[in-house]
Amino acid sequence: MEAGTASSGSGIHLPGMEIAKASKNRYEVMIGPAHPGSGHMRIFVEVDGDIMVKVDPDIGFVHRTMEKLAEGREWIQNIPLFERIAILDACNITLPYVRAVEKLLGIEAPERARYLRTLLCEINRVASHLYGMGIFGVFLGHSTLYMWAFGDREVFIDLAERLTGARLTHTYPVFGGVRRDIPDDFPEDARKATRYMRKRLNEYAKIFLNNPNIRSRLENVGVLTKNQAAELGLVGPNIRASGIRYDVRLNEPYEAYGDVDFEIPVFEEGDSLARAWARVEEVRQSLNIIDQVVTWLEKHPRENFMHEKFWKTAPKLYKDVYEGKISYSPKYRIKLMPIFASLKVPPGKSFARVEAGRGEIVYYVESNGDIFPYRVRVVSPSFRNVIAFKYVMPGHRLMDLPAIYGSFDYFPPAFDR
Amino acid sequence: MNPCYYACYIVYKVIVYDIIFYPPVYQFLIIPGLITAIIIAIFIIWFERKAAAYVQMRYGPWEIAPKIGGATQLLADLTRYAMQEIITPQTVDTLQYLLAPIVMVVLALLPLEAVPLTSVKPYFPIPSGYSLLVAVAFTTLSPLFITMMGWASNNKFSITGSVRESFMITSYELISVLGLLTAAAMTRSYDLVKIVNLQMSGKWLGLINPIALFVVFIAVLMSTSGFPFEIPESESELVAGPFTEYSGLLYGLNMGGAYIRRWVFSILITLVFLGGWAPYRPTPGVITGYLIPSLIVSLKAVVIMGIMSFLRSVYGRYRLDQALGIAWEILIPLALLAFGIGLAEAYFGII
Amino acid sequence: MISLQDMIKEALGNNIIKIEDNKGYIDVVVPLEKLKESAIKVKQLGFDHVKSVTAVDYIQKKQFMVTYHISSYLNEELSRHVLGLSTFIDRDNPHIPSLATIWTSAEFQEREVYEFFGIIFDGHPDLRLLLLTPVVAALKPLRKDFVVKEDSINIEVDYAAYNATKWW
Amino acid sequence: MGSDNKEKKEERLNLLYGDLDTVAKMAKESLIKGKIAKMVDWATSFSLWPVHLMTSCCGCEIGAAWGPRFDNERFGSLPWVSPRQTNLIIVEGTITKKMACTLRIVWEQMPYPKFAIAMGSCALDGGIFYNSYNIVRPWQVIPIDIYIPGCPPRPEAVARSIIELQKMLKNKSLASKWILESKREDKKYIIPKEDLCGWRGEKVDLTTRYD
Repeated sequence: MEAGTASSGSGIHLPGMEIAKASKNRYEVMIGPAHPGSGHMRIFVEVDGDIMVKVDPDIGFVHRTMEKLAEGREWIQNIPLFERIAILDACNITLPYVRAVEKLLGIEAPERARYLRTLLCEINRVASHLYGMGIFGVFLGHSTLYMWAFGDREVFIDLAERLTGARLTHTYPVFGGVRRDIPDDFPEDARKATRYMRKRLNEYAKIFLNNPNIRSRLENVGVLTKNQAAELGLVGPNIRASGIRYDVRLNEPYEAYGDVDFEIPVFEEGDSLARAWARVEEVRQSLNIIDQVVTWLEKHPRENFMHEKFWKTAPKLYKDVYEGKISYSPKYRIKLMPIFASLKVPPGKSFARVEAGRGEIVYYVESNGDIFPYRVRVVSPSFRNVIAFKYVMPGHRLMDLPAIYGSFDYFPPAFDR
Repeated sequence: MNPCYYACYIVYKVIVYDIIFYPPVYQFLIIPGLITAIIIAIFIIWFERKAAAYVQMRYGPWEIAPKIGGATQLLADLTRYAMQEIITPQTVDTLQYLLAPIVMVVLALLPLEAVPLTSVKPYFPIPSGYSLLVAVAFTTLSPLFITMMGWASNNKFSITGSVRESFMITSYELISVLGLLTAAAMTRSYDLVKIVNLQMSGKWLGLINPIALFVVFIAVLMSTSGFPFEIPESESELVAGPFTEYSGLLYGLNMGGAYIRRWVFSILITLVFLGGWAPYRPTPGVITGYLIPSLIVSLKAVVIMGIMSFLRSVYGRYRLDQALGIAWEILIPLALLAFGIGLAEAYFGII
Repeated sequence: MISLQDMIKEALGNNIIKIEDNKGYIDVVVPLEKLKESAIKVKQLGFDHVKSVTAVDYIQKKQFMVTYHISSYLNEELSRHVLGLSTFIDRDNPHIPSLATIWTSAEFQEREVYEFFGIIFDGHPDLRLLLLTPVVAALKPLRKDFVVKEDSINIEVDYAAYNATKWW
Repeated sequence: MGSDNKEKKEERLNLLYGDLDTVAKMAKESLIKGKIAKMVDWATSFSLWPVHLMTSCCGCEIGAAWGPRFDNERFGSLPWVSPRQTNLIIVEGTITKKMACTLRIVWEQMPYPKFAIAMGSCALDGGIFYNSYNIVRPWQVIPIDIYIPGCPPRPEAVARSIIELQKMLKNKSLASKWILESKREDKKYIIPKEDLCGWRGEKVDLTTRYD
């Protein structure tokens, strides 16, 4: 909020970031960076009366310089690094990096690993959408939705924790496969969770999306037509709410998405309400995918979840525990194969995209044959959504700002990297 | 007779009759005035947090006093606020900045000086045939000082918040005045005692004319920025609206002020629409004629406040233009309709 | 059904220096002066948005490579492919025509490349710093001659100063 | 002895005439003796309201920590919007050079007695971004009371930090101490404000209230 400096007069001037001085009957409001309606960013809003005239997002308050740090770290060390882009969606965020490196290595994960990755991706997607909905609720003053969404998110975080051992920072997909297999009683828990969540989604619709009060806030607010959405290059549920049928899972199926059965919810309205609905419907589809994947995993016998090239270097204890020759005990620490430490990736350029919770995430990886990457370029979904604020918000009232901001499910750390 | 006993008796009489139960003091400071209002605010804020927590699948305040569900939580918050540093930023208009919250709270309590809480004549604070009119007039004073707070704070969020507050004032005041004066039209009297006495038979005006009750209820929500009309302080774009710069005790006063206003309105609603101290009939005597009826009124008012607080966990907030639209396009016609219904009922002798 | 590569070849003609099928995308290298012209032609094919604007610093060759990864939303056939439109620019005089006027979606990404590499996009509507403070941006952090320390032992931590902040 | 009595008399006289300094001194003395000091510490410890200052990715776990499952509101702690009405900052992870100024300004906007919790290993010493060129250690910006290790710390750890802060408050009577001494003993910050906020180019008011 910075109330102390906010009162110092019109338009502050940042070197290199000058914005036009507000004219006489206009009024400049700085939303952020320490503001309950902004998160980790600042939005310069020029207000004429109650109407926003010019919106300028000022970001970078969470810029942790990941692209640079990645150039000095080994290939495998970069997976936990890139997880911090958006730790609430960790599997989806790191998967394209792993896939890009796998493309350079010329290997492909075994089938079981592909299903396991799909499983965690969908669990993360549900958790991420619930997070976004919770924040959206609190932006509209609806604290109950925030609490419900965060409470139900715990269910899926628990699932992920049982699968990987960590609440948020899973580091689950690694080159050539995944870190470990599911516990034996996992499918039952997963089914219980999806059953519960389906029931809850209806209650969400009842208290939030069909609440007349909320509907009147969201309907016809922040409308994006199909062409506008394509022109701005937005991603994820935001474009699907505008009628564009684009989903990487559908257009370029990766992992197990080619084999499972699911739909892409597409809405035509393009307003904030449609974007909120798109998330809810997507959660429903994700639950279906989780069910299918879990059934597949149950039906198929345990086989390798790591590419043969890496698996053969695994320690004997690790193999024995996995194959059931020794029963598992907490004192055994599951470690990665030592080959990863000095992994050299053949030179080349590769590009991978994945549909993360908030939308498409894109990695461009370039290797010169060293143990470090030469260049890694990450374009996270929030990075591509932020431009929408500049073009969608003007013309709306100041009170619509949270309604639009929340509907894009914008997550500043994901932008800033 | 023992002179000492006599002296004690006189002191007792003076304290009880001339100080505690002297109506202006009793009503302004004790029931339903300052002390009760603070206790009610403490209880209601706690209830609000607990009710929200119940809907939201959690405990709410708990560890401070686990046996009574953390009911002392607000005591801790108030003490903390009272003892915290009061920051006066350099850019504010100091005098107005410091005075506005205090005046706001005092003026918020002022309507209680006008409402009678019993039908026994000696216990009227201001014996007047126009007590309803006076009380309604007093309720319109304190919101002006919220506007002043925002102006004195010299902060963009505060000013925007106070502008919104003044928009809200213009829209809800007409509604609440129209709604409350419907009672006057129905009973052909501005006297609250007469209004309550007419409801003694069980014909509460709120039951006979529910539209008027509904209209006033919404207007009170608007005036005290309760959900879904929490617009001047809407935190997601104006940090805390007019109160952004206030800290320590002054913010405590602000927070309490909103609840005190809600409390005063609840008492007015109780008296006008919910039968006041009915079904109890006050008889002469301090306890039976003053204490018990005022407690009954307070209890009914607490129920109304509880309902208002519960709405927080169900609704989000409306946009400013939507709230104003609701006020001008729906509620004012409704208020006029309620007024008409009231007149018709009075004409046909239903009341 | 002609392949995407042929389509691009046909559209861009002899603007193309090199076209190769990289892992995950088709890379088209065009000369700097033909970049804008090629971009307009590619847009007419139906590539309607930019996925990423990337710059790579080849310090030994004294060159920057700038790549626009573009794809389509509205054309479902094209949306399965990603096209990389690359060009090489001089490292000492990094100027490149901005494509933000052609694809609005490139606007913020070009700003980011500007502050991290110091590459100036001529004709960009709003070329300001985006993520960094001016002090940090002056380092041009993603260039290869800016090196971050990687040895954790040598990281300077002033623990004496740390002790001085203990209060109460 | 005689001079002492005289002083006391003078003090009482001052009370009558209205010497505010003396009155304040006597009020403070009564605070030390009375139970009010304990009351203040008790109240503050159960009313630690963190300000809404999202700084980095640990914010996810903060959301969960005040969510229904872990519910830190049990300890009387309620996330609040404006720094003026709060008394706790939770530094959620990395502080970048751009954010450091904001952190300091928010800290200065909060009324005393106020406390700070640094959450996550990034807030400890950089964590996984230890060699980044864009981060600042939070302890260089504001004085920190409690550190939570972890990347990110689990919500239980956040709850634990609140409990530890409550204990610290009561044992060291931090809140009442502020009222008695009316300033902090050590007000040094490692990085001066002009370094933190200089990049913003606006005229920074360097005369804070505590100098």
